[in-house]
Amino acid sequence: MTAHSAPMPAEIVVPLAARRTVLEVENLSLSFRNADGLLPIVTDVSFSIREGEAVALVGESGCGKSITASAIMGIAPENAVIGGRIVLNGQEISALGPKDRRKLCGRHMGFIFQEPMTALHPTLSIGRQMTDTLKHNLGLSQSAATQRAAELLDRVGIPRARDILRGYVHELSGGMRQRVMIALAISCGPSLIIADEPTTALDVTIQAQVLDLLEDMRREMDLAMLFITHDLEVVGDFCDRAVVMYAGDVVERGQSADITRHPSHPYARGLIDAVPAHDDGRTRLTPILGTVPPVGQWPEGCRFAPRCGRADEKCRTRPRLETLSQTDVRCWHPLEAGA
Amino acid sequence: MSVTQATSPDRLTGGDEEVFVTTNKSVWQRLMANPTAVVSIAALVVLSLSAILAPLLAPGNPLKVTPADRFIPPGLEHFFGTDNLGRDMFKMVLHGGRTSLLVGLIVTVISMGIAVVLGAISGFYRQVDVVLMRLVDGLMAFPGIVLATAAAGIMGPSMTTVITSLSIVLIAPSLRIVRGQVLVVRELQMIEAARSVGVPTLRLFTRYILPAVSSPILVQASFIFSAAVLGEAGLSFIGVGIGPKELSWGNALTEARNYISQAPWIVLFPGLALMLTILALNLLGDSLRDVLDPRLARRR
Amino acid sequence: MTTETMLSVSGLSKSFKSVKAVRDVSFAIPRGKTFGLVGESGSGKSTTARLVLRLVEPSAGKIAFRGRDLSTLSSSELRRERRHMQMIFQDPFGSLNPRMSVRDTLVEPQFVHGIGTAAEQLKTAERLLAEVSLPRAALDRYPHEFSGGQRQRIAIARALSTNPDLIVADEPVSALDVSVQAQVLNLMRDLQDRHGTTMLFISHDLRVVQFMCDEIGVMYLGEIVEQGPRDRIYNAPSHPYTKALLASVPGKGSGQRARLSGEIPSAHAVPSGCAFRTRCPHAFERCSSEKPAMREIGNGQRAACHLLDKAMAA
Amino acid sequence: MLRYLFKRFLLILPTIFVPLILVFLLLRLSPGDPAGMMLGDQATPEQIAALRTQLGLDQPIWMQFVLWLKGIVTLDLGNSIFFREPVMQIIPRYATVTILLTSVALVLAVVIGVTLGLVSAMNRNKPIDRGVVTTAVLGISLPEFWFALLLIFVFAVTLRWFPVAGYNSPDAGIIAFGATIFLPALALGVRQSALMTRMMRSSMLDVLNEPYITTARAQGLPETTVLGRYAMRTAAMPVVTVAGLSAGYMLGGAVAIEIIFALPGLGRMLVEAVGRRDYPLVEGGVLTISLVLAVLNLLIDLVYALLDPRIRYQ
Repeated sequence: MTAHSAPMPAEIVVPLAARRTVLEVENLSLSFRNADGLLPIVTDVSFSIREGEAVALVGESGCGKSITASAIMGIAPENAVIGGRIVLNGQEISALGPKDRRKLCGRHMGFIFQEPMTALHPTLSIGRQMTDTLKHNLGLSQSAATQRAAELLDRVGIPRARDILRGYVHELSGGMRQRVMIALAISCGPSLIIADEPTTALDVTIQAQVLDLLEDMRREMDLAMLFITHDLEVVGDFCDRAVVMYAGDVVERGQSADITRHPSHPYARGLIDAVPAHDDGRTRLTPILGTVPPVGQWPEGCRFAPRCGRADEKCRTRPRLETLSQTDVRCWHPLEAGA
Repeated sequence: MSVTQATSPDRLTGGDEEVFVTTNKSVWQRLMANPTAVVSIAALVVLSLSAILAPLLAPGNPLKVTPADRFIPPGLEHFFGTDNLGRDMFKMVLHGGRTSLLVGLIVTVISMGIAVVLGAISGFYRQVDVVLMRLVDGLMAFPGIVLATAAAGIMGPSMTTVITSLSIVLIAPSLRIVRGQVLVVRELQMIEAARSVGVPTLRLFTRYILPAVSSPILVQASFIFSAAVLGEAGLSFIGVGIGPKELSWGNALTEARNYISQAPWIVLFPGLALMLTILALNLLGDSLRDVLDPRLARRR
Repeated sequence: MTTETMLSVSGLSKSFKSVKAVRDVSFAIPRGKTFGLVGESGSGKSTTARLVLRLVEPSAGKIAFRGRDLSTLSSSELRRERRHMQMIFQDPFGSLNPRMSVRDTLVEPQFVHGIGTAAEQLKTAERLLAEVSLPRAALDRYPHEFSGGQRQRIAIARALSTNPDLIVADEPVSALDVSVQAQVLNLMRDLQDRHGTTMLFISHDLRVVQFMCDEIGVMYLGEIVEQGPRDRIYNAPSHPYTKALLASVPGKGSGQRARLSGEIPSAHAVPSGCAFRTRCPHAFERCSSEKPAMREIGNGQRAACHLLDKAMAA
Repeated sequence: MLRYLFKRFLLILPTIFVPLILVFLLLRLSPGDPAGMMLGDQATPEQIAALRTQLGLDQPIWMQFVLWLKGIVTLDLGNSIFFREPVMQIIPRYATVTILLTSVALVLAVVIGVTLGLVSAMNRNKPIDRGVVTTAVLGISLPEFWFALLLIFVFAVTLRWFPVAGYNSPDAGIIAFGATIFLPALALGVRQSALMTRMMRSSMLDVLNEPYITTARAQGLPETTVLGRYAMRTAAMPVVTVAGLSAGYMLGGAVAIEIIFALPGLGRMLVEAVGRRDYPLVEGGVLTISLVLAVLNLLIDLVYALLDPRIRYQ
């Protein structure tokens, strides 16, 4: 059992389709401006997340998933040029200036990073970091903020909350650090949580605990969650829908059950086949050939074509993201469902 | 986000992967593409040449006294003017540079050389390291000039005294850098990998560690050089340097300061030469660091 | 079929000051087989790998390799013995010397052990490059010109260059992207089949260990708590920690995810008795007072847990 | 915390003793008889012998070392040969001036360095940043004794804002004191302020890349809080370290500055004592500078421990 044991509210089942949309991302693109001009990092990403829903952004390193998240938060590097629309709770936030964007952070969106050790301040106490946020975003007094911070730590399953508030990040274990990070992210009651590989740095038993906690929080607070990961198996367990990215593109989008069980895009299929299966060992794995092309060296047309067994002449032109039977796929030669 | 530094990718195909090749320019080529580096190297070449060729460019004894020519302002006859004894400042600056640069060079070679040997030993033997580092701490915190002043007083001012005391003083920062780098490199997985292969210790040092620490050593050398030039000038200025019979930029300023209101040029030119040399060396060190350590360079 | 034992380790221990990193680890690997050590961070699996090769000096224990006790060899004897045992590291960026071309990297081990003439060494290097599916043109390239997966291939080629009897692989694929992991794992298995190399394989990833290994040891806080043939460990785990570890692997639906409470204690303060008792859902008094002994379960499977006594008594 | 400070104190002992031992060795091991050198050519053999006894030079070297050590520990360094009064009475007169000069210079350097460094880092790659970076490079290349002469020429000779040389103690009033200390302190502080500017700038740029700064922004904290509290707290630490080295360097630079501005400080006294071969006074001067630095470094360690809980934790 997790240490967390807050009483769960009576589950009111609202069908997902009927829920309010929290985040809408439309045709998001992002390039870095450098000496040679613009370097495209992300092109044409669209998805939406409803209340209480977890959407996964899946891909290997360098596919643009993390930078997409920072564009949504409004914390992308200064030399980033961002296009497309980002709508949060009905407000088009991509049209706002940096100051107004910053005001949404914490209050409406919370962020959870991969490495809590470096994502929390090394020389400010845990309590100070939490109360700074609470005081600024919610206008609480110091004592009210401390009280609330202790409650939050308690809620994410941290024992001796008052002591921990006086402590520093280096005094905590990896799992505890990530719990603090989660407490910080939910502290001001956001409607959206963006979690960037929140369990990758953790050991497998701790990973399970943290995933449980995130799921509890999501259900309790009806949070919309954007879950960034490279691990398709976690997606299947944890997320309602999934967006698979490759070389800055969305290549497949749909229900996570469909994508993890019978994907239509050859890349998504490849990702699943590349992981050793749970059953019999001594078979060969089916790797994806080659490596992810580095940013700036994307091929023309379908960016996956050079590594794809199904590629032909047609793949020299860029495919569109089109709705197939179950999922949306960007491929000229999608796999049959169930193949 | 990994943005590779690939400049011109050419593809080698083979096996099931393609090899992306980045044409990597040599350090020298990259240095030559860096305007700061080019300017500083050019300045150093000019300064060295004018020091080496001083007897040709400005023939005659620079210390020759001509009382009739006192305090002539800079002009065509005397480019940098003359001083209180009627000596030609242009000649003094050119010839003074010989001493300053020579002392700087010798001190750099000695202190860096000793630092590399001691740094290597220190990086490998903990007991030696503990003792050496305490010595370095003592030397680092203490002002080198004071030590050199005491040394000069006891050994008598001379070129040897200056070189000895500056070398001792500058070993400390050099050693700290070299040793720090050796400790970093020693922990790299490539060293463990080499040990696991069975590479003997001496080869480990010459083939793995030394090449890896050579870049910071080179960067440090240019800063040590500039510190040595500055140190020599400072010691000579207060009269505990190379002694009155020799000529250096620092020496030239010693007397000049008494005549600053009458003839500011005799203060200006030796100091300017000194500053240019130090500036060029510092800029060279900066640009070397930029070129050799891309991680730091990105910040600039 | 007689199986010759290539490596046999008994009572291997290592303390760094007050930290007991590895405690009383014993296992044996038959020639041509792969033994996997799996565990979370702080379990001592990587230290064990280094102890086996004496890259870290053991505090106690014996390492029998090719019939000799490595722990008694002098440093020069040990250096010569390294020809027969090689290592592959986790970080393909860090384990290659950036100033050495691929040619130098592959020739180096042969050179330091005086294997063959210069021409033969080069020939071996070329052959190895082909075996790890890199083009011949790669010989004159430097490590920074390759991707992570390619570098790991170079590291594998280097490990094979002295034709060793034993390869110790420490998390060889955990720094790689999933799609590249599969390439490297396939390659390692193919090469092992071809050369008949014995392998000690270290990983935190149960899926990878299952794929690669014949026999598996599960480590927790510096000790092996359970070991046995792969299928037994995966299909019939008997130690509560092994069970929890297997259940924690994602991809089975969140309902079945294991809920192991607490975190791994610090190696400074190993709990008394059974080290796992602080997190064990079944712990009882005896677990804190008495250290459970390793006991045979059958089919080559062994575990250290007091529950097994109970089960047998019942 | 106390343990940490005690440890730092032990580490600071070499700072005191290494320079002293060097001077001791230089004095005793350099060729020639110090007593003869001190008294000059006209001295009679009897006078020299008397001085040798007084200085303990007739003892074996190890005995001299013991006596010398005893003198240092009891702060009794004997009498100055020139002034014919105890060294420990002479030193404080001069040390006050040097400590005041260095303190003012250090404050100037820190204020200028931190301000410019921050402005520069905040406006990275903008004209103001380039301007600061260029100025800083010029600044670290500026020999302070030459800069002092330029300052005198511009502000004292030409503009007549300040006296050319001389010293008023703070007892004479803050304005009178300030007028004589400002130019020397500025000359002494200029290189160090340039160094601190560079240090502050690069440290700030490093910290701004740290994930915890992104976290602070992602929490919605305003940029002033992010920079002023979250970034400054860590960015200031390297500057604190540098302040210690800077102070040491300035105590050395003070020698030339005191000579140029005719300040009755320790540096000038030292050079004069060296010239007069007044060895007890030389040793006294070196000891004083060592002690001042030791105290300063302890203070810096204290500040460091207050800034960084990781140190207190050890």
